[in-house]
Amino acid sequence: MSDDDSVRTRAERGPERRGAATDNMSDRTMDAEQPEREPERGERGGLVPGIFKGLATTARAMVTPSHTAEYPDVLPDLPPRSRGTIALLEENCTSCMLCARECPDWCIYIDSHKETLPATTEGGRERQRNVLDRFGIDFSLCMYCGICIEVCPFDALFWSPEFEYAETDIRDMLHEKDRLGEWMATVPPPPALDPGAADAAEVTALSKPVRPGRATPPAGRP
Amino acid sequence: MLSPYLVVGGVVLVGVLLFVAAMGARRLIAPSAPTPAKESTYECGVDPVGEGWAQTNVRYFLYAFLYVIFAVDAVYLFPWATVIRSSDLALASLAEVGIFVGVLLIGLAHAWRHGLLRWL
Amino acid sequence: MSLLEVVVRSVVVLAAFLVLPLLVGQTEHKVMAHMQGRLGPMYAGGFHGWAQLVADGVKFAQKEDVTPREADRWVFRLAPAVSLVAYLVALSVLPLTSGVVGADVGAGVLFVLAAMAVGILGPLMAGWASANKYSLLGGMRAAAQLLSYELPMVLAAASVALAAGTLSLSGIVEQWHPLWLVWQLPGAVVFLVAAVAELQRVPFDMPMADSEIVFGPLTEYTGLRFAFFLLAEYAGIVVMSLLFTVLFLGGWQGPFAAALGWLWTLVKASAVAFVVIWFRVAWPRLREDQLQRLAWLVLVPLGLAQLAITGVWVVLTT
Amino acid sequence: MTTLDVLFTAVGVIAAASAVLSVTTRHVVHAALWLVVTLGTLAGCYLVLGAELIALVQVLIYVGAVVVLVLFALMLTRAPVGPSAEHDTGPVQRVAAAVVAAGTTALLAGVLLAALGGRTVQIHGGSTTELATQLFGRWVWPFELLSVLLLVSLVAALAISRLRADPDSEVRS
Repeated sequence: MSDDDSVRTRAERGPERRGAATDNMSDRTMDAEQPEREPERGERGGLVPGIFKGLATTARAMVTPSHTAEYPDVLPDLPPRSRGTIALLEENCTSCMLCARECPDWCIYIDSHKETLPATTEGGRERQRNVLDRFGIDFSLCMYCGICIEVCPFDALFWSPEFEYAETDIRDMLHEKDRLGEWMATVPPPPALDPGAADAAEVTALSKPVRPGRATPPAGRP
Repeated sequence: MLSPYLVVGGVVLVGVLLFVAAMGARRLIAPSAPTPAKESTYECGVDPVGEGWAQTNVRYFLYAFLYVIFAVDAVYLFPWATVIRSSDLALASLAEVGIFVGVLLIGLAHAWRHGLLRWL
Repeated sequence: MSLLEVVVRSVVVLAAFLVLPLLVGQTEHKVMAHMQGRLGPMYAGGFHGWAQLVADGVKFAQKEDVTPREADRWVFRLAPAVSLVAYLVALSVLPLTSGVVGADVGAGVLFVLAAMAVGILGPLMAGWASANKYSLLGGMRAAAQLLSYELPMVLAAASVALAAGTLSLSGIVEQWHPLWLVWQLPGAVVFLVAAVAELQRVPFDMPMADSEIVFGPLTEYTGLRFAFFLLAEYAGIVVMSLLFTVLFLGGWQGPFAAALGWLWTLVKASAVAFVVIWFRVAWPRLREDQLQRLAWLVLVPLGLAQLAITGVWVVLTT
Repeated sequence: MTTLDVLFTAVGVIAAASAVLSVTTRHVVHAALWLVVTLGTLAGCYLVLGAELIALVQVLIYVGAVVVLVLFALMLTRAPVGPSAEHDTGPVQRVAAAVVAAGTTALLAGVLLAALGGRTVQIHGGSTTELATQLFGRWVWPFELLSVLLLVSLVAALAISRLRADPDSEVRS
């Protein structure tokens, strides 16, 4: 029934719609014959006020103090998570190459060699560790995605808000670990936790009551 | 009457001298390293197509023509300004110019009525 | 008039021609910037970038001046001079105050209009000689626009001359009365609109429309020649502002006109120049067809109506 | 020779020279530009003779309007940069033109010399006010007829341009 109804309505509306369409078309042809007349009549209500509105807006903007930051004289007040450059904390780096592999631009260059450490206790096993020889980021390729910082498992890479490292030659944009290390000084301390946020994992672990015997991880731990 | 025009002549001369001197200075200061690419016609970075001539709307010509007609009309208004206050010509000249301009207005109305002031 | 006087007058006019456009240009830099919530130039010269345009001029002079291979060399090279000299000559007859004028030409109104009419040739020559499609289109647009708007301007100026009963610019100022602000108002509006169009500035900058035809007739120009076209544009603002002041705002008339007349002229002209700059910031560009309609169907009839009012008024009151 | 004579001669020589250049150049647009120089210097001639209004009108109308019209017409109908051979005239026409020009010059010079001889004519009536008085007082009919003439030419020009424009607009709509 309802289907039938709707069909009938559509059928009834058909010619009407077609009529409307032809009306539109005849309107359009009229427009083509007198292309300027139609919009002008519409504008007449708003043209003169519009003209003065434009003048008033610009005049108001002129007497409003501008927000321009005069950069070289006045340093910008950057938000804490600004992506200026990438700093390297060399001590934390284990040359695991995760950052270099994840980098979409392949702009991180890492060279390292293995070093054998003598056993610390008598009869102990000798240990090997990676020594970082080179850590370079080519900032002419870097797109500041921050994936390297995200994937670093040892917190060796940080965002620094420092941005004044422009060079006149693109080849000078490849910065090595000493330069990357210098930028560590500009890395801001991590932002304070929100009030009411869960404590950091380390703090939670430390504040747990010490239980004798083997510690079993609680079931519902996130 | 002619002495102010001597100054006008002087000003033209000084202007030409300014241009010549500036071009001389440019010759001394500015570099000149012509290359074929630099001297080619600018077409938004693409190699020029055809020659440097574009089909333009003939309407432009129409407006120039309208202007010539009306400019001839308008220059008569200037001598009129000097006699409109004279006692014997005031009314007469007003009527004369009224007719003169009125006849030309017919032309403008004609152009408008036939839609010739529309841009196609 | 001795030769020395002619030389001194010419040089003074030239000095004014080189200084006033720079002032207008700098004002435009700053006014436009503040209207857009910016600061504009702040460094050149130290104080609020006052020497920015001087620095620009030095830069332009050091740039290579390229003449395209296809161009008509002589016409291409002379076009900026035609634009420049036309406005220079127009400036020379505009009075600053009573008796202070480069050349006190008898029919000053007609002279200024004639000088600016010659200036039309500049863009047209540049547009054709560049042998560039954008340039030719821009040159055509420029010439058609300048011609169409010359007419309302001539009509409005003729109306003022009629009201004053003289063709001399100084004479017009002396005849001026504050009442003119009322009964010459339509003419003043017509003149101002036509003047902005003559200057090819927003909202009438179709010949230069950078989003449509690159830079119109100036597309192929570089270095000092390009700078001269720009100088001509700003000199044009100076000329139009002074002319508007003299014709419609009473030039040097005002309190203490005897001592401060020159200041009054400059203040009024600066106000007009400010308005021209203001228009540029506030309004978008018109369409090419709207441009010609505005000229022929609004401004010309308005100008003729003003002429009729003036004529009848003058005949009735004398 | 007075200063005015010198000025008149100088301006006249420039006018004549640019006129010759304008008919001899092979560049179409250059010819129009030389015409600008000719008409402008002619205005200078009028000025030296004391007819200020005529001189200014000459610049305003001829340089500012008529030559621009000519340039428009040239540029719309394909004016190449550089000399154009197809617009050139043959030797016969050139000779004929030279003969006609020389004949006109001789006729004018003869008439003027015969009429005025060596007499100096005092110029009067050049001032704008006098000219206006004459125009609006004595020459009313030619003045009014001029408006009709202008109207006729305007209507005719519009009719010619409509021949091209109308079919176009019909196609579009």
